Amino acid sequence: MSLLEVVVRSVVVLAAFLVLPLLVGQTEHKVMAHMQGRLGPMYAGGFHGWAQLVADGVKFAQKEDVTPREADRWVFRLAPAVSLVAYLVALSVLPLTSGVVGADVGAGVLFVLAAMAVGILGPLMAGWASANKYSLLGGMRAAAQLLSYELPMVLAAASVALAAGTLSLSGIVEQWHPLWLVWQLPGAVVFLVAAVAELQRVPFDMPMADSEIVFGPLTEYTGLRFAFFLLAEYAGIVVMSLLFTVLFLGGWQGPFAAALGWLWTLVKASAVAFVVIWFRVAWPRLREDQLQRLAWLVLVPLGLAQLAITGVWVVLTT
Amino acid sequence: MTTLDVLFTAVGVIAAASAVLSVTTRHVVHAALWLVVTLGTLAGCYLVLGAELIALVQVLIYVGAVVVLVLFALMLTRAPVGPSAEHDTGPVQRVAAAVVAAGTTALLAGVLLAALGGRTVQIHGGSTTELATQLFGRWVWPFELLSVLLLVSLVAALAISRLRADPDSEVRS
Amino acid sequence: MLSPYLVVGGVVLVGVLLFVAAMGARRLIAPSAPTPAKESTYECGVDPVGEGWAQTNVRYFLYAFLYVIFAVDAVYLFPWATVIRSSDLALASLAEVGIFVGVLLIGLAHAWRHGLLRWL
Amino acid sequence: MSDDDSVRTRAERGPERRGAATDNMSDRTMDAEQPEREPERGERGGLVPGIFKGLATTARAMVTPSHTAEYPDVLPDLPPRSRGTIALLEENCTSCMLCARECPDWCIYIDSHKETLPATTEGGRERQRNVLDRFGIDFSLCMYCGICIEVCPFDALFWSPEFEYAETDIRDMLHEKDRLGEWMATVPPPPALDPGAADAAEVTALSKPVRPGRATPPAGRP
Repeated sequence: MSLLEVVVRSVVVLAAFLVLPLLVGQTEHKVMAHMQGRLGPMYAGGFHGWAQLVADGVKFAQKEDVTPREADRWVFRLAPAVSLVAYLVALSVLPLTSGVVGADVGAGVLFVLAAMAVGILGPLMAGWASANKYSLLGGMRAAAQLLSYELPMVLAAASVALAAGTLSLSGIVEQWHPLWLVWQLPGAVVFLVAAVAELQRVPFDMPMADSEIVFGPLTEYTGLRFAFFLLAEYAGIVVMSLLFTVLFLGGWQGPFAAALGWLWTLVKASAVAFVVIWFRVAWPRLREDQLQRLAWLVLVPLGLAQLAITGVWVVLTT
Repeated sequence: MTTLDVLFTAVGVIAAASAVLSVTTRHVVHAALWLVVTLGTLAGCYLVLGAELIALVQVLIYVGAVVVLVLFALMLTRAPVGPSAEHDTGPVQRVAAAVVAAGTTALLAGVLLAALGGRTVQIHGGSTTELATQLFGRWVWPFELLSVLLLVSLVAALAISRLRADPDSEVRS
Repeated sequence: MLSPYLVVGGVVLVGVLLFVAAMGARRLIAPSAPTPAKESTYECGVDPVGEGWAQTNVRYFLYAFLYVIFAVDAVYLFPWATVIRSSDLALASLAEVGIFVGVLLIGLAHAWRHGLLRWL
Repeated sequence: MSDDDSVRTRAERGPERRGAATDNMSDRTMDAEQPEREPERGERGGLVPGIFKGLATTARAMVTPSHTAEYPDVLPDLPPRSRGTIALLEENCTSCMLCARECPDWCIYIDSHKETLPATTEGGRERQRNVLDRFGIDFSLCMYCGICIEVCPFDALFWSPEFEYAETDIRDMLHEKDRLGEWMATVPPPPALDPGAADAAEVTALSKPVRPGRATPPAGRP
């Protein structure tokens, strides 16, 4: 692989990373507004406020970036980058269609999970380095939640890998069969719930719970660094939606997959992202103790059961 | 020197440097964060050597879980922002640690050099499938024993945490 | 095997560059007028009390520990995926993993039975 | 007898009640021992349907057209008695200061001077009248209670539905009589009387048959 190719691929991944989260964010603006009987942004850019997030970005860049006096300056300043780069790296290995992928890593499933595991450090660093009580509490909550829900996610992903007999994301899509929608359903549910929790979105937004701990680990952040955390959150939705599509919905499989595969992936991922946004509007926040119980007493056993089903099924059918 | 050699050297130097920083820094949490860099670059070393699965597991377990555990423990037990003198070690301990570290390095280097010398070893068996075949075919007993080990540590940890939690809950109810 | 990881390295580099460039742009565009009040720790408008450290529930630590144990368990499932279809290891590996996970499930059941998954 | 009865009943119920209370308490302690179990069992019937009900409600709201009024583009259709601002009909004002005195916020400023009018008839008396020099309302203080409008005996103050007079500086919210006068144009005509309502006092007075001699007010007049 030549240096030029590496550069081109990296830049394309970066472009996708900067565009797709904005699309999700704008969709959230509009979908959430309509679900609440509002219109949402209507002015920026002219047509139904399509440029609202661009305007927000410009605004964020013009805002003063305050580092609190008590904060640990370097850790405080680097935390957004850790969150951001983790999701950027995760995005780079997700395939769009057959052969179209930033980096076709052999053990793609494990790679995405590992990249997102590193992202846990972001909120934890932010929470500690702010030297703020709300931030520390939020950081603790974030890390405990991300760890607890990482496990069901790993189990559900392992079940899919088991069903496909490969760790490569492209390989999983090629092995996918519509029947998976049925016998991987518990795993899919577990994965979706865990993914929403990993994204720290409603109903699992206790780390950010604004009515309890201001804004959790992001309390002290301002300006562009705050914007980067938000970008990471929406990039997270993109990554999770694509990953869910690839693992459970068959990625680019569908009619005219040869020509329209990329469209299928995007359509399915958009549907998943829509569902994630929908959850945010429809449901209230869970309580902190319910959160951990749900993870350990519902999702983990369900994930293990799915694993058992998959294992036995695969052994019996081969 | 091939590209791989260059990459390995670069990653190794970063790993070693961050390891040194992690033991010399006076900020407790910084030490843990430097440990993240060390473990992450170690994963890079494994990757350059062709062990993809090991590298990814290294990131997933060590960076994503073990270091987070360490950070948790630090933050729960009062980790101040800024250098902390009370966690510092005295000169005697430092010298002792340096001697032990140098001794370990010398021993390892000696053993490895004596065993392999200047020979180039062909790497094989790094692929995930081969590793899995070995693991589930040949190393079954260590694998199963590992689960028992994990169980024991889990029960032990729960027992320790219960020592604190139980009187509390009795008081409350 | 390594060439996709070159792209991953490139992506990391590009991400870092994005962050550095954005921070550079911020330095040029954004105002900077620090005042002592602005730089003080935010505590809902009240003067900060004590230092920036709060007593947190030790349970958080417990969950982290549980995760470490189970993550070690879960990573073995991934290599399993690559051999479960091989003719000579299918049944054997199923049994092995079954025992492996079963032993750890005892741990989870133990934690649950002693009420350690409750939030106090 | 009845008193006795009730006392006995109360006495009999006493231990029962106490028993009930202890039951409650033991329930509560059980709850404390297993805090999550009780509510969860109650939820189990409604949890899953509740989850989907939330989704259905939001989905229905999404496909229902919203009622948002896009204000700067589409002006709102305000009801006739909207309290937008207070308009002044300068000709009616006699500078009697009633409004300024009744204002709870003391936000009305009135300056006036007396002017002598020459007698209109030969040998007549000269008359004096008040000339309004300044009439200002500070809308940064005004709380839109409408007391000034109520107390004005000469119908010089009116509610206007006009509301677009925001300023970027709070000191610019003090509006003088020329601005208050401009708003008179936006005051809607008084609403029509309800069908079957009594006629206005003026109309009643005019429609009375003209009687020769001294007019005495009727006894039962309201």
